[in-house]
Amino acid sequence: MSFGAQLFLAVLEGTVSASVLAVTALGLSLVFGVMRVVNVAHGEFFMLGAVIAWSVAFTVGDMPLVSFLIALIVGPLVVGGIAVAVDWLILKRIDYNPEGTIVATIGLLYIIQQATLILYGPEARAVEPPFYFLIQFPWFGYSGYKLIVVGISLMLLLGTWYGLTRTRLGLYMRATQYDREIAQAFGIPVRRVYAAVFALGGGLAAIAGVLVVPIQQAHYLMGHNPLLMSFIVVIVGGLGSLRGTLLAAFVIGISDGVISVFFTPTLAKIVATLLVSLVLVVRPAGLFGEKEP
Amino acid sequence: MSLLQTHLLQTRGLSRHFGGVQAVREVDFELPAGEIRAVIGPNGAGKTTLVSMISGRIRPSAGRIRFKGADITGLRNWQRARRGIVYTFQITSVFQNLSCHDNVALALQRKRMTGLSGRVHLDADALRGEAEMALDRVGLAARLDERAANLPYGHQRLLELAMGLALAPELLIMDEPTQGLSESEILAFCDLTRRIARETTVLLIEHNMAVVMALAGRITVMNEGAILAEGTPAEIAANIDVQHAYLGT
Amino acid sequence: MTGKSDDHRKVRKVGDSAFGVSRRAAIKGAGALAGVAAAASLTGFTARAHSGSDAPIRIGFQVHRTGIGAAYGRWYERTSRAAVDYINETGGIGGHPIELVIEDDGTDPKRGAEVVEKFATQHKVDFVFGTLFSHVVIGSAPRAGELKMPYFVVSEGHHVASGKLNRYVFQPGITDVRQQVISMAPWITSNLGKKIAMIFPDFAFGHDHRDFFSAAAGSLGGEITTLLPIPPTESSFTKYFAKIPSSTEVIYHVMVGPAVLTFVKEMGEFFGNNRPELFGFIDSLEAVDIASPGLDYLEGSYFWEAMPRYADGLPTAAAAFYRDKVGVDANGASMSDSKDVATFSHMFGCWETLYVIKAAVEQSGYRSGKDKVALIETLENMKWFNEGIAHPQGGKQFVGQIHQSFGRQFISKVENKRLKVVHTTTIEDGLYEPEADYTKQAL
Amino acid sequence: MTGRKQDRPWRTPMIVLVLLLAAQFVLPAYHHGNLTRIMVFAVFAIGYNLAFGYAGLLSLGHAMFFAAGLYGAGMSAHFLGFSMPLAFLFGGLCGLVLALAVGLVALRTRGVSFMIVTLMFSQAIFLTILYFNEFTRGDEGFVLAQEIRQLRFGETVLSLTDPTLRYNLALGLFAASYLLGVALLRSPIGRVLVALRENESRVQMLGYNTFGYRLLALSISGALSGLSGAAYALLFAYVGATFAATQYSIYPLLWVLLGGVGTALGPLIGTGLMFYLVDFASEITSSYLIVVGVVLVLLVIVFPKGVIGTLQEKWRGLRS
Repeated sequence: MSFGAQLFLAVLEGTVSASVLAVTALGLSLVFGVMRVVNVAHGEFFMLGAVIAWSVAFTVGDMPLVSFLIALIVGPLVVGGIAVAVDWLILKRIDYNPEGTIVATIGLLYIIQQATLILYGPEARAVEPPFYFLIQFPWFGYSGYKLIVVGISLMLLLGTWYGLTRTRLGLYMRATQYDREIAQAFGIPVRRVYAAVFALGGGLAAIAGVLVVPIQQAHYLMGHNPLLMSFIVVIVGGLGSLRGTLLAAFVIGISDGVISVFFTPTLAKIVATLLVSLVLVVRPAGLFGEKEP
Repeated sequence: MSLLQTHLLQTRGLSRHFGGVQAVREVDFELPAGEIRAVIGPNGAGKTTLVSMISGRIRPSAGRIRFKGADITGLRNWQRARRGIVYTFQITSVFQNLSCHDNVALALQRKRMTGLSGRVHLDADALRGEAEMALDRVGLAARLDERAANLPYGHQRLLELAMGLALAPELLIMDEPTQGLSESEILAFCDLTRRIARETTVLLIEHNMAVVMALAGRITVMNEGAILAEGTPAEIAANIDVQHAYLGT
Repeated sequence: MTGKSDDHRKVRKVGDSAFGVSRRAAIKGAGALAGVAAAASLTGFTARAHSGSDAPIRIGFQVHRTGIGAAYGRWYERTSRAAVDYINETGGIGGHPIELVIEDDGTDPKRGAEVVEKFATQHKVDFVFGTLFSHVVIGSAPRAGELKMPYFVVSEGHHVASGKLNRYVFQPGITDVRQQVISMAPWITSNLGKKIAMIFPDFAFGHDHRDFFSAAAGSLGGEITTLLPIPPTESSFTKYFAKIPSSTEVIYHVMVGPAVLTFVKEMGEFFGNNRPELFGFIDSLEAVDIASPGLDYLEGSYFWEAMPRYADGLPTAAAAFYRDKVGVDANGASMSDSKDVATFSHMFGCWETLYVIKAAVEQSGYRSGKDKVALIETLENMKWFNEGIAHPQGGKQFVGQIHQSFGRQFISKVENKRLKVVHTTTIEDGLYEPEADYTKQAL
Repeated sequence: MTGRKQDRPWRTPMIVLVLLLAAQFVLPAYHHGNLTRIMVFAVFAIGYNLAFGYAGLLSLGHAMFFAAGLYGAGMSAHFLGFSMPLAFLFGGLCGLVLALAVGLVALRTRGVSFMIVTLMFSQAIFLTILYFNEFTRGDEGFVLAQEIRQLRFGETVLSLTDPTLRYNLALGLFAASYLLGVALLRSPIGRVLVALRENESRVQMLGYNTFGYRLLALSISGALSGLSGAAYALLFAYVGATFAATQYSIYPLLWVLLGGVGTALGPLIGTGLMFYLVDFASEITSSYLIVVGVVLVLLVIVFPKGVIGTLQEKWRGLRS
């Protein structure tokens, strides 16, 4: 296959994974930025979204589009609910202490994974895409659904951005992120904002999971990579900077694809990994981060 | 004997801008050894930026700094501290979770930490003795084993000062030392500073004019990032420009 | 029997039920488990040795209940339980019942070694068996050797046969990668094509495929057009297919792990209708329904199978009996849940290994730990396991020097979303010169 | 480090070590073996604690230092025929050198960026191990032959397969690291590190080259992690890429947080706690990870500063 075509394909692939990654990372970025909490279980929220999508598809039966739409609503709702519960039952009790949260969310990760293993099982299960059509390029065929994923992701990102900049909750969140005490002084219900943010973060991860199931499969260990990648993306983008998160997601996602054209797969991964870390060495605060305190 | 050596500290064309804002512009500043010098000026005049560049906390955008005749512009803050430029912070930043002893010991131990042996082990009792003395100079000897966090604010400032002194500085830079101190504490601080000044050159940024007038041998007035005037307290008090700068009339 | 071992049994029951068919029931019980914790911590310090002439043969079952191997582990556990139940119904081992002691290794080599230790020093079992994933086998094997604990793995890895483990480790119930690969090569090169591209995971299992198949195909006039080792951290594959030259006639693929479905799907999307021939190892689709969404285009591609998933592929009475006992229907799924597809090409190894242990114990007159030497020497002198209820997958030739069994393999074609056997190899097709001789090692 | 605490700084360590020494005579074989492993991994945790607990360097890549020791010892013994003690020290050296190299680059970053950079480097090391699978056998790893795992003193040959020897070697390594931890915390360097964690720029204004001290902390940490890895390879005869994977960077963090950040004894307690948590829970139920998860959550709520950390605080509270 011609070099140009390879590159084109790589960019295509990069864009798809980048857009899913962006949605997942956005969730983590909000939680991280506003609550200053590292949610190690974020990947599990992603996984739950995928598993829920499968369960919905299984119960609804042979109506891919319907079950897809239902999952898009049920997934984030269920996961958001779990997130709120976690916030009230655990995070609040340890007063969002950063170190405590790491242990607590590691515990949460175990609980969610094992529960999924018991109720859902260890197999990887596929889900029918809502609409399936093959785009036949001169050099190769490509799943049309993947492009739709990109579309939906972009809409989600725009929606979130709008929510953050134009709505009251968004204002509250930015205020809380800027300074918790001051926000409280201004009568912002910080506790509820936290719960909302944690739910929103989980919900976004869940939606990403729903989107990805028809491409990958639902598996109870699938949360590991999304967690690492979105964590990386958030920091490289710059703590608390949403556009940074998004930019980083696309830079990393696409460069990963492109680099793979030039090296053998594993070597490509090594190179990509080192490049990412170098970004931070050169710009310790990330691409768009304010100088760290 | 050249002019340079008579000056402990000397800056030439020292400038710093943050983005578009010119915080300090083209400052030529000289400080002879043994003096108590006060730098005053309205808020945003660039006082803190100037001393921060001298102490090495901020890199200048342009200009040179000479200390004891040597150019130190390129040195890091810790290297300057080793050469005797000591900076005590505007907001107290003693180590809250350490005891007064450990706070001062940190300042004292560095010179002794030579060679491997010195780094892994020091005579604890000797160090303790010195720490006690250093604290005694500021009247905190009794608080030796107290956690710094438990000290009242005024005492934390004194601890901060004790740490500075423990470094046996040649130039002691104090940024608003009397801020938040009570009247009695301020008086105590004044004679302490006079005592300190016997062996150390002192550069202080101060808003409390009473303190300035009482302590300073000479005063440097800054405004909009430049030196507006310089002279004895009497001269400065009489200076029209200074009044303009302060009263904006 | 002592009171302690009594309540220990109760304790184990709770654990077992949690993995039985009714998993939902188990989670309800989860609350009660907390209480049992106390009991367990008490028994924690008491060894579980039984004594007396009616003493059961205690077999430690090292299973992947959690971690990446869980899908295999669940079926290994079902198969082993079925085998043990049937062996006990039919008089046990020389009159002694088998007692299965189960420990999860989390598919982790560190925990694996600890579990072997626990079996030997805490549970005081007679043998340990059942490990699948190679890194767990290799991580655990040294401890088994040091503790002089016969260790029967069901891993299909080449590690035992390569001679780099020790005299206490055996793989008598399942064939190893090397023989599988070399017995496939002739059929592939003569029926599918000689220009072959290989896609495999970039770790040891994949490299065994790379090395042994490249060599075998080469000697048959085949040509490897490209090698694509895929890093295990990868979750999307399309970009790699671009590296396959268009001259390629056959794509030889063997992937493992949860991402394999993606891999197979993306391969289909990428090549569309004008795809080269596909030959894959069923490892990619173990525990996966061939009729899963997105796999349609696998239609007409070929897979290696160790034991045909669909009943008509191996219509022997023994195979049918085995299938029924384990609870697998004619399509290779659980009788109770047609979505729950078995790991049919691997799990038979547990059944057969337990029968090999039975045979070895009975022939060597093994009574207790001190007879282990006799047992091992007896086993090393065995030459042949006959096809039948004990060996439903087929007869096997056992090579004592390398502690490895050799058996037949199957090649199946995907037709109407089912696997249809199109070729069966002979044991000879897979034979190779022993690379080592464990029998020379001290015991 | 308050003045009062300096009374008998060596008392607790001595009690702990004597108990560990005595334990081997009373423990049943199984727990004897477990304690051996726990002590080896506790050294890893101590190393992590030096960087994280003392100098405030939150690394997510310590698996690479453990792996450096594991492979350094394993491969030098396997391919170069290094004797066991030599291989062990070489493993430690590998950890040290890697930590130095990584530190020179990664320590330019701070806080979360440092977490990511170490995470990525560690990932790169993991992939590199897979990449050179010809020698490493990648994920599958390789076994160290028993001939290698011997201590020779002239005629007498001691085999590492002997549990007693293994236990006491592990104990020796642990004791050394544990005492090093205590000593370092009380040394002038320790005082600087602790101050560093609290307010780096202030430490600089006292004339300390803080970069040097952070690098020092990371290097010692890496060396100890390496020694722990080397000990694992030689004592338990297995070398594999699993130990370079991300979860083995998370474990030491978890152990230290459980036991108590910045405490000398915390690493051992945390490591042991986690080991037995899994061991017992997995006896009760196959879904033991739920139990583990719940216990972790409860522990955080009951012991916000880790077991030892919280107890120490309570104790101080009682005294003053």
